[in-house]
Amino acid sequence: MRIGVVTFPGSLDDGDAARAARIAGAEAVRLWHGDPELHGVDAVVLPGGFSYGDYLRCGAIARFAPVMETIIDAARGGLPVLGICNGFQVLCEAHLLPGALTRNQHLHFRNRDQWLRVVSPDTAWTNNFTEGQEILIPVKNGEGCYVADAHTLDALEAEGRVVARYINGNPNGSQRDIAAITNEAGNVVGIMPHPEHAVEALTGPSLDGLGFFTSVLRALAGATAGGQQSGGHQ
Amino acid sequence: MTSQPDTATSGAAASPSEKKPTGFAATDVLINEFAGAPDTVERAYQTSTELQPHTELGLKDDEYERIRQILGRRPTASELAMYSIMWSEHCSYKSSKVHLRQFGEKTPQNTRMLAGIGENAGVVQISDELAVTFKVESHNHPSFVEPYQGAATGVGGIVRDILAMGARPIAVMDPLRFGAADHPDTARVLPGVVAGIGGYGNCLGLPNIGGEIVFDPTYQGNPLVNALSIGVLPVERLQHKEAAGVGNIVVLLGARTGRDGIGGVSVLASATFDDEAEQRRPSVQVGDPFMEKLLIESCLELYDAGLVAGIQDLGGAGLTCALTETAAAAGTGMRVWLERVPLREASMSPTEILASESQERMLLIVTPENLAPVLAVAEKWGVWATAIGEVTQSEPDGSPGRLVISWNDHIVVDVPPGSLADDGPVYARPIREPADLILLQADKAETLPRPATGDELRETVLRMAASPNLCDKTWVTEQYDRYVLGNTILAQPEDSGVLRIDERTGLGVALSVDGNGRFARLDPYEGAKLALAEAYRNVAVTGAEPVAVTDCLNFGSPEDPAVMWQFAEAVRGLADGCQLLGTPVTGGNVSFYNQTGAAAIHPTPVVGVLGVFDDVARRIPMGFTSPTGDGDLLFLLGE
Amino acid sequence: MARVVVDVMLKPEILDPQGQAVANALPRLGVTDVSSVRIGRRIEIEFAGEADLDRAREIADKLLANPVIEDFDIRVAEDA
Amino acid sequence: MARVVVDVMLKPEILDPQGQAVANALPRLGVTDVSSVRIGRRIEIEFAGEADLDRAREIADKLLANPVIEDFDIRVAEDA
Ligand SMILES: Nc1ncnc2c1ncn2[C@@H]1O[C@H](COP(=O)(O)OP(=O)(O)O)[C@@H](O)[C@H]1O
Repeated sequence: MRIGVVTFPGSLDDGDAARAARIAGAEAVRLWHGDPELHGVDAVVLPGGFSYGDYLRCGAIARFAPVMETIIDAARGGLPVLGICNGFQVLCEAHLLPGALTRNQHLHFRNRDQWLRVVSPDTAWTNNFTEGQEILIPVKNGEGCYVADAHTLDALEAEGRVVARYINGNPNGSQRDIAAITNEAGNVVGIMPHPEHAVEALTGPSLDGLGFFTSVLRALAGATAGGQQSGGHQ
Repeated sequence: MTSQPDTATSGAAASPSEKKPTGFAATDVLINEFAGAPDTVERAYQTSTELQPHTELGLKDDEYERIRQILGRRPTASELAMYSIMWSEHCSYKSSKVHLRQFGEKTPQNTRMLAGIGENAGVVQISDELAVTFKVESHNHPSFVEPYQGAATGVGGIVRDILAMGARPIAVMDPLRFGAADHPDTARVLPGVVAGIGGYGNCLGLPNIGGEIVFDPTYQGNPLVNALSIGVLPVERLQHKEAAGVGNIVVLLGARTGRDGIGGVSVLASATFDDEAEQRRPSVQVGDPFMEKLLIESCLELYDAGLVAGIQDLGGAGLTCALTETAAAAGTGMRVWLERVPLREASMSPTEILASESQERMLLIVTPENLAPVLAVAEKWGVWATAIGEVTQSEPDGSPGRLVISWNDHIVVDVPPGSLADDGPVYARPIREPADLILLQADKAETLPRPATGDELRETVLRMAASPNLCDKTWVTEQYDRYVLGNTILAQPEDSGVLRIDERTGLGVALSVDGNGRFARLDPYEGAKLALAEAYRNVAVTGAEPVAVTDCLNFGSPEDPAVMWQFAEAVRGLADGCQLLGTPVTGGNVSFYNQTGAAAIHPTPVVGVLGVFDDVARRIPMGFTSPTGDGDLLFLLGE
Repeated sequence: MARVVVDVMLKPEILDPQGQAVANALPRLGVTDVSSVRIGRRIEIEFAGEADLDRAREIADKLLANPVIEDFDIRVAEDA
Repeated sequence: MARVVVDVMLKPEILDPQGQAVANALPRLGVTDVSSVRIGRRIEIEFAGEADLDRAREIADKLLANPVIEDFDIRVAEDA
C-alpha cells in the first residue's frame, strides 16, 4: 500500500508522517505541492507544519496548491485523506471538512502530551481503535481551537463525525473538546494532535499514533479485498 | 495611511525609565549623497579633507586614521560604514581576541574537529560518515528593544551559521536571563522573547531541546537572549566560505534587502549609548521563518547537487561582512554591482544596501556553469537568487585582490577586503580586579542561617521550590515544539537534550547549556569552569561521551577594566577547564556592553557541551524508570 | 455605545512577511496586477458611553501597537 | 497605483480571545468604560494600475477571509 505525504513549502512534519507510514508497514510516497499528480497512492496524509508560513490564516494559501485540486477531487471520490494539525487546517480551508481552526484561546503555542478519547472508530483512519479507547498523543499548535456554528457541531455529533475528543484538559479551547472530525463518508479525517509523533518508544509518549496508519491499511486492504481480487493483507 | 509619529515615539516613554538607550540612528550619517549621486572613490580623492562622521559611527580617531592610511585617501561614505561595521566590537572581537587565543593554545589535539574557531560554527565528526556542527550566540540588545523580533531573529541568525557549514539544522536551545520575575519590564520582555523563540523555531521545524531561564535583577535593563543551534552533515558536504576561483559568480540568495536594522546589531552590540540617543532607535529586523525554511531547503539541495563553491550567511553585518569575509578568506578580489541587489525599497542608497541587516539571506559563490542550475533550485523553492558580482584576481604582485563595488556605474567602494575582515584593530584592554571583590568574597555563604528544625527545613524547601529560578518551567517550554523531526529522544525537563542522528544505527548526540552569573561574579575563573563542569555533567549523566564545547560570553563593557578582568578570568577558566577535560572549544560568541549605565551585568559565561552516543537507546532519563520507582536503588556518587 | 477603530500597520520600512506571502500566492489565483499587499490589524473598541478618542489613543499606544515597528491610525467609526 | 483596503473581522458569534485579552487588560490601565474589543485584520492591496474592486472582492472572498468564521468589508482607500 502506498501512502502519499504532501510537502508544501513550510511543511515540517512531512518526514515524520512518512516515517510513521513506513513503520505501520506502508510504502511512503512523497508528493510535492506543485505537482498535481498523486502517483498512484492509495491514501494521502497532509502533514503538520506551517505551510506558507501559516501567514494570513493557517492552511489558507496551501489550499490553492496544484496538488490540492487533485486531492480535493480524489477525496470526494473516496480517497482516504488524513490531515494532521496544519493538514487539518488545510482540509477545513478547502471545505472538505466543516468549521475552522482558530487561535488557541490562551493565545500561546502549546506542546504537550495529550490524552484523547476515540469517539468514532468508523473512519478509514480509526478503525483499528475501539470506541471510547483512550490514547496519548502529542499536541503542538498555536491555532488548534476548533470552531463551528452550533448547528454544524450538533450535526457532527449526531452523525458520529466527531472522531476524537480531548480528555484530561482541553489544550486549546476547542468547542466541545473536539480533537478530530471526519466527513460524511468517513474517508477524510482531520486531527489536531500528532499521531505521527507517537509511533516509536524512543521518541514518542506512546505507540498510540500507529493506529491511525494501520487503520488506513486495513481499510484499504478491505476495500481491495471486497472490490477486485483479494489484495495483500497487512 | 497616515502614520502618527508623535504618538508612536511617545510609546517608548511608556516603557520603564531604566530602559536601555537603543542606539543612535546610524542611518542619519549613512545616507550620504551629493546632488543625488553617492559618495564615490573618485570624489573621495578630490575631497580628501572633507570631515566625516566617524565618531558617530563608533570609530575612534586613531582607527579612522588607520583607515585613511590603508586606503591612501579618505574613505567613501560606504567604505566608512563598512569599516565601522567590521571594526565594531561585535564583528572584530577587538577586545576579546587576545584572550580567546587560549582556546586554541590550550586545546588538546583532537581528531574529531573538522572546523573550529573562526568558521561560522565548529564541526565535529561523530562517525565515519557524519559530523555535527553547533554554536551558541547572543541576541541580547535587539531582544531588549523588541523582544519578539529580537529573539526570533536571534534564532534565525544562529540557524544560518549552522546552515552555512553545510549542515541541516536539527534543533535549537535557548539559554535566557531576565530581570526579577516580578518586575513589570520582565512582563514585557519575557513573554515576547519566549514567543519569538517559539514562533521562529517552531515555524522552522526545529525541536527545542533545552535551555535555561534565570531571573536576577542584574539583567533587568539588559536581558540575555542566547540561542544555540545544532546541525548534521555528511562529512564530505562540509562547506567553506572562501570566494575562490577567479571568474566565479557571487550570488545573493534569499529575502530581498530592506532598511532593516541599519546600524543595528553590530553597532548596537558594540557600544553603550547615552540617553539622548533614546528616540533615535535603529530600525529593528523582522524575521520571516518561512523564508528561512525555504532558504534552508534550497541550500541543502544546492549542496547535495554540488553546486556551491563557497557560502557565507548574512548576519548582523549584512552584505558588508559576507562580501569582505568570503573575499578575504580566499585572498581573491571581488567585483560587485550593487544595483543588482533585489530591494524592498527602491530608494535605498548604496551605503544602506551594504549595511542592511535584512534577515534570511545567504551569499553563494558558484562557478559560471553552475549559475543556471543554482537559479533553478532557488526558483523551485520560491526564493530570490541574483548574481550580484564575480570573483576577481589577486593583485599582480601576488597580494590579495580588492573588493570593488559599484552602484549604477559609480565606484563607491575599493578596498582590500582583508583590511576589513582580518586586520581590524586589536586591543589589549587594561584589566583590574573589581574593587568590591574582596568584600563580596568575604561575605561567606557559611554565615547564612541554616534551617535547624524540621519545620524550618520544610519552609526552606517550599521557598526554594517556589522560587522563579527553580520552579517548573513548563509555561515556557510548552510554547516550544520538541517533537518535530521525530528524533528527539530527551528534551525538557531533562538535564540534556538528546537527539537521534541516524535512525539505522541509533547514533546520536546530547547537548546541554549552562551558566551561572552569580558564581562567575564571585570568581569568574571558577565560575566559567563550573559552567563547563555543569554542562559536561549534564551530558555525561545521559550516557553520552562529551566531546566538544561552545560558549557565549556575556559581559559588560570591555572599556571597564573590572569587566575586562572578569572576562580574562572567565576565558582562562574555560580554557583551563577544557584542557583538563580534553574537550576543545569549537566556537562561540562574545557579547560585550551588557550593562545599564555604568552597572554591568554579572559576568555570564554560558557554556554548551556536546556529547556523542553510539546508540541513543542507551540514554538514561532522569526519572525513575519503573512507574512507581519500587525497588530502584539510590546511590550518591562523589564527595 | 460608540465604536472607535484603530488601524495598526507595520511601518513602511519594516518587512511584512505575511503580506508578501499573500502577494506571492495571488498569481496562482489568476491575479497578476497587484503590486503589493500589506497586512495589519484592525481593532474595534466599543465604549460603554461616549467614544473617547483620547482614551483610545492611549490604549492603542500602550497596548495595541508596538511603536518600535508599527504605526497606528485612529478614528470614531461612522457606522456605530 | 491604487489601493484597496479589505477589513476582515471575526463574525460576532465567534469568540475572539485576542480581543478579550486586550479588553481584560484595560482595567489595569485605568480604562473602565470599554465594553468590548475585537481584533481583526486590515489588508491593503496595491494595484499596479486601476483599483479593481471586483478583483479585490474576489481575492477577499477566496483567500483573505474565511467565510466560516469571518466577514469582510472592502473599499478603495481615499488617501492612496
Ligand atoms: N529557555 C528554555 N528553553 C528550552 N528549555 C528550557 C529553557 N529553560 C529551561 N529549559 C529546560 O527546562 C528544564 C528545566 O530547567 P531548569 O529548571 O533550569 O533545570 P536544571 O536546573 O536541571 O537545568 C531543562 O530540561 C531545561 O533544558
